[in-house]
Amino acid sequence: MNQATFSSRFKRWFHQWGSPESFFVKSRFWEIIFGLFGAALLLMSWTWGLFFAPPDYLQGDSFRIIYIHVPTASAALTFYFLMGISSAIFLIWRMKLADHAAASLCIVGGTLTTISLITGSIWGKPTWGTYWQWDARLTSMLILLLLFLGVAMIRQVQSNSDRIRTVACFIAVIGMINLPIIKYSVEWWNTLHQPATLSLSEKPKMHISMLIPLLMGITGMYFFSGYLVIRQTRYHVLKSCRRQGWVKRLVKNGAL
Amino acid sequence: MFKRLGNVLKREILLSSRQFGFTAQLFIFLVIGIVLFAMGFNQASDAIRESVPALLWFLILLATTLVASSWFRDDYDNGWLAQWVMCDIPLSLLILVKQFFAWIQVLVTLILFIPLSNIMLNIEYEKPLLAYASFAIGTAILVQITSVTAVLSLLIGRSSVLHSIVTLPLTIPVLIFGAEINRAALDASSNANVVWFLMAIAAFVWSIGPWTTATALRMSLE
Amino acid sequence: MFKRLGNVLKREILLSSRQFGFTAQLFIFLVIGIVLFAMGFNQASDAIRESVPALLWFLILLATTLVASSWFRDDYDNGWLAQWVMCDIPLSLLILVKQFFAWIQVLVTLILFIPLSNIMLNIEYEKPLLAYASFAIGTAILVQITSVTAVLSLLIGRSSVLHSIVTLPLTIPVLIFGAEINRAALDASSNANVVWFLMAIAAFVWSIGPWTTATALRMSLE
Amino acid sequence: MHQTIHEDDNYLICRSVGSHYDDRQIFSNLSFSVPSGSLTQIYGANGSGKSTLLRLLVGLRKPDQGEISWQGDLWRSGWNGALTLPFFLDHHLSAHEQLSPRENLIAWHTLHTNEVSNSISINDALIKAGLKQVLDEPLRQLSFGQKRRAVLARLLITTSSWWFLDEPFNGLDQAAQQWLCTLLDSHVEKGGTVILTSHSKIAVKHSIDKIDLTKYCQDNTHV
Amino acid sequence: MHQTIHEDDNYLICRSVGSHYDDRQIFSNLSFSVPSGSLTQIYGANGSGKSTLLRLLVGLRKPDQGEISWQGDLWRSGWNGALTLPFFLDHHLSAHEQLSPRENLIAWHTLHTNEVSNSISINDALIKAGLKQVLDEPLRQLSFGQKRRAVLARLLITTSSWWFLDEPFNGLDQAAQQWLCTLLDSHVEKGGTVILTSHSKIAVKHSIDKIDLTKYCQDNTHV
Ligand code: HEM
Ligand SMILES: Nc1ncnc2c1ncn2[C@@H]1O[C@H](COP(=O)(O)OP(=O)(O)OP(=O)(O)O)[C@@H](O)[C@H]1O
Ligand SMILES: Nc1ncnc2c1ncn2[C@@H]1O[C@H](COP(=O)(O)OP(=O)(O)OP(=O)(O)O)[C@@H](O)[C@H]1O
Ligand SMILES: [Mg+2]
Ligand SMILES: [Mg+2]
Repeated sequence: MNQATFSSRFKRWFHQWGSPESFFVKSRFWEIIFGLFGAALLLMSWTWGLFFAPPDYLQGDSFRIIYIHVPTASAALTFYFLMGISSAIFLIWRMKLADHAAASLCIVGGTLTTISLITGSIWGKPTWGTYWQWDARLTSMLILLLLFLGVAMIRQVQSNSDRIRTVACFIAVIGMINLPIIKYSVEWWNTLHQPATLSLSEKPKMHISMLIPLLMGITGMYFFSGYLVIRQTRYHVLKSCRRQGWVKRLVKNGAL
Repeated sequence: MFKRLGNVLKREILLSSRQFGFTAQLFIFLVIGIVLFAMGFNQASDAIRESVPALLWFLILLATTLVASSWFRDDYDNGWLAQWVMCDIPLSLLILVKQFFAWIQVLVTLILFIPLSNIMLNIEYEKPLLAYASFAIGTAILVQITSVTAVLSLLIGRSSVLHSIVTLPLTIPVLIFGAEINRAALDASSNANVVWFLMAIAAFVWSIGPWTTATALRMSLE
Repeated sequence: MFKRLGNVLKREILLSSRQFGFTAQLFIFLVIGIVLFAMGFNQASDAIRESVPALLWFLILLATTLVASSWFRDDYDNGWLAQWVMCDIPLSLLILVKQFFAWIQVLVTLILFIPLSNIMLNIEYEKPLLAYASFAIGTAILVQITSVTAVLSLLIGRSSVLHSIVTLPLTIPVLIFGAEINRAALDASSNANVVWFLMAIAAFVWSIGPWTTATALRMSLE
Repeated sequence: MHQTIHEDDNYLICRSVGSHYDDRQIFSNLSFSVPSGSLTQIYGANGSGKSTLLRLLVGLRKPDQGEISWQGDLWRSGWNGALTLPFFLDHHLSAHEQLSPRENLIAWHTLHTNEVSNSISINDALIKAGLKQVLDEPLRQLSFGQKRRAVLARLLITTSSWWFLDEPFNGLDQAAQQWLCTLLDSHVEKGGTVILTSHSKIAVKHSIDKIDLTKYCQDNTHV
Repeated sequence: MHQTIHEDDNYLICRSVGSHYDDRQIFSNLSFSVPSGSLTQIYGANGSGKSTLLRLLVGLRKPDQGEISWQGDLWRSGWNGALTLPFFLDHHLSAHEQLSPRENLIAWHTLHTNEVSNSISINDALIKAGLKQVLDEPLRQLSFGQKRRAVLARLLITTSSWWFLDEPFNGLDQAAQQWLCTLLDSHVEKGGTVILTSHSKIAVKHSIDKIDLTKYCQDNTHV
């Protein structure tokens, strides 16, 4: 495929997904897939992790919170990244859909961050003896939450205003500098929090019977949160297009 | 009359909710303050513990200043305060309502914030009630001071040198007493008598504050 | 062109001489903060030494952010910034001038404040130059970050709290590195290499900051 | 407006009133009386002190010389007791930019009466003022003229009989100007009094008394 | 203003321009061309989009539909290159309240030219604008009309030939209105172009082209 056809194909693809109507129609399928797949994986991971995985030889049963903590933490970081990307797309190409996606990612990502913070500090009590420590990883995660909250608050000022959208996206993009800080905080500063055990290049340092449900949990969390994001985005699309012909047509046909 | 004052209060509430949940913002602001403070310390947690009272009171000062500074300014600029002056409710009553609401806002924020800060800074009060009381009284005083100075700064065309000259001597004692009480609440050893002193100041400023603010406001609208 | 930029600077100077607001308010916040903390530390002098760097940076960060939230407000409200956007000098250059002057103002305030804080906290730097350099570089970064967010907060209706919420998380690297350098300046033992890192950040934000602010400003005037 | 001074009960009387800012005398020796139920236009060059005079009349400023009285009572601490509350509107919106026209009107209404705001009458006033489309947009998103209309809608719900309006026609389009004129007319017909400033002719049916402030203006001589 | 579109070099051309805020379309399909050396008055009801149109023309906003061009060039990033810089004045003073008329005028002048401000010409402009008494008072101590005069004085020193004025007659007294009219006349005679909004008739000698925006206004239908 030569350059020109690639770029024109890309453009066509971009436009197709970028138009609210076709997004709304096409995303239905993915919404269901993501939802089912994610829910199934999470369910499996949690039953395995909570009931069948062996207790940790150091931490006993308290380690089981890992099956919520790590998936949510990991998804939270990724979702902030995605929010930054779609915000940038909105700022550059003024594509409304990207903004709707950013808004949805913000809500879901904020929730994930909150859950991982709470589970982390609950886990901290038995392992480190304290709920909260001023540790680089924990603090930078807290800042991630604050960024999510800040963006969400700005969006909440006025839902249909272009200015507000612009500001929210701007801040989301600027806030992306926080991501490498979180990711590498465990390496740059010596912290209480443990450094990455999971990595694609190295051999896992974890027992396989703990590892597999964890991996399932992470994948499941990604898909399930993705489902929530798609759902939320569809809602935003519908709301902002409620006066347009295609929505009215859908309503008339009983598709909604 | 009371119904109308209630309506005045309603407008304040509406505005604060329109300005993006002011309390929530204030709350986050305070949390960020703590995060920043702790970040710099590189885990020298002893030093953090020592400076908790000062930290809290400093943050509270900033928070009340934030609430108060935008208060009169918008309504002064858009001429709403002239309507206040001209209406038949005594101006100082109207101002009292506004100040009261500001205080409530700060208080609500603090009620949410203090438990969290206890966890985050890892502190436990020996006498928690004393600490809470000191926050309530201290913010009450600060609200009065900042509202007088906010109006003063309108009067002098918002060059804030005078503003600051007025603020400094008024706020510093309150903050110092506040921090002292806080230390007493932490230790149980120190002496907490100064809380009576703070209460006396509060009673004093709330009895003359609204009237002073009203007078300054009338002058600024001449 | 340069002459015209000079004239823009002249107007800023004129305005700041007409209303010392910015410098005075910043100074007041800093002084109140220092007094409060110094009072708390009265016994344990070791704790002071440990926490001075963090404390100074914490105060500077908060105070600057709060005060800076109104940087562009007057000129935005009265429409002057629209004239900037429409004139044939690149907007980012004009903004650069304003930012530069803001930085100078912060520096002036600090020059007044640092000796005072040294006295009050009873500290002596082993390498004073390093400490001063770190303040200069750190505030330069702060100025850039706050000016972007100040323009953004104009867009959403001027809440200074919201402003600080979005600004402060971005300033955390400054805080951490600044405090580290400061510690090195106190001890002479610690490693001060991180100052290069801070300088790199400063160079980066000063190269893209004015442009970013200009973009935000153009959007806010739409 | 009658240049001769009446001691009658129904006159708002200014006796050789003067006012200055800092060390600039704006006007002095200004005497006139306004009977209730009349329509008075204050005019004069820019800076002659029209707005200042209005602020004196409603009690936001105190006269530096002379006195203002009503029914033999001196103006003391505002209008309390002397008259019904005056209605005052100047260049400021006296409304908050973050609130919608409706919220602003309710806030204004409930500041002045004990009654609960009847939401129908509030809406009605705003719709009559031509703001049907923007009832719930924050004021800062309205056009200049729409903002003015939003505050002028107060005239429809006020119970005050003394209206003091500083350049009320500013920014209004033709239709709104006519609307305001009929409003003024009907107020005067009902026995109300209107004192307004304006730089141009006002197309009301009722006869207009005029005060030319330029005559009393000190040409900004220094005290 | 010519409703037929000319491809001529000396026309500022709008082709089916539309603009919306958030999800409210203000006007659409607006086409007209303005020849240089003419005087155009935009009028229409409050909220019909006059101020918005002016902001589009000077480049502070970008049109959401259609295009604005000059000499065949599309409007791209403001006016740079395409025209001389436009002169724009709206309801805002674009002057600082703490500075005096003189300081404000100098600041404005030096923002637009490389020349040193000639203090005589600055003073002269302000005196012609009738501000002799208040040359050095901070703007916030001036009356409403005096403030407007202080910014209108820029018209006397600007080198721009395209003037975009949003309700420039607001707050001016009779004398100042006449003064402004003669200013506009003389500018057009010298080949300059004036596009202004106003709700009332303008007493200039030159013939006035008119654009009635109400026709293009969508009555605020939603997108
Ligand atoms: C409030 C407290 C905590 C926060 C904010 C937090 C945050 C995080 C974050 C952001 C990650 C990175 C996920 C990723 O890189 O994809 C993570 C991973 C992890 N956390 Fe925590 N954590 C907290 C407490 C704890 C505690 C107490 C433990 C147990 C001792 C723990 C164990 C782990 C483990 C094992 C991982 C996986 C590391 C990896 O394989 O990359 N965390 N946490
Ligand atoms: N920032 C904004 N956000 C949303 N809507 C706006 C904004 N500014 C203006 N509008 C809307 O756009 C429309 C046109 O406004 P504009 O100021 O252009 O009107 P105008 O013709 O100048 O009116 P006027 O005669 O009152 O000056 C109005 O209905 C207004 O409500
Ligand atoms: N706050 C103030 N401080 C000092 N002088 C003032 C102040 N306000 C107004 N002035 C001066 O008082 C004079 C009268 O002002 P005023 O606003 O009453 O004029 P006006 O007749 O309403 O003019 P306009 O037609 O422009 O509205 C002006 O010369 C002005 O410079
Ligand atoms: Mg006036
Ligand atoms: Mg307009």
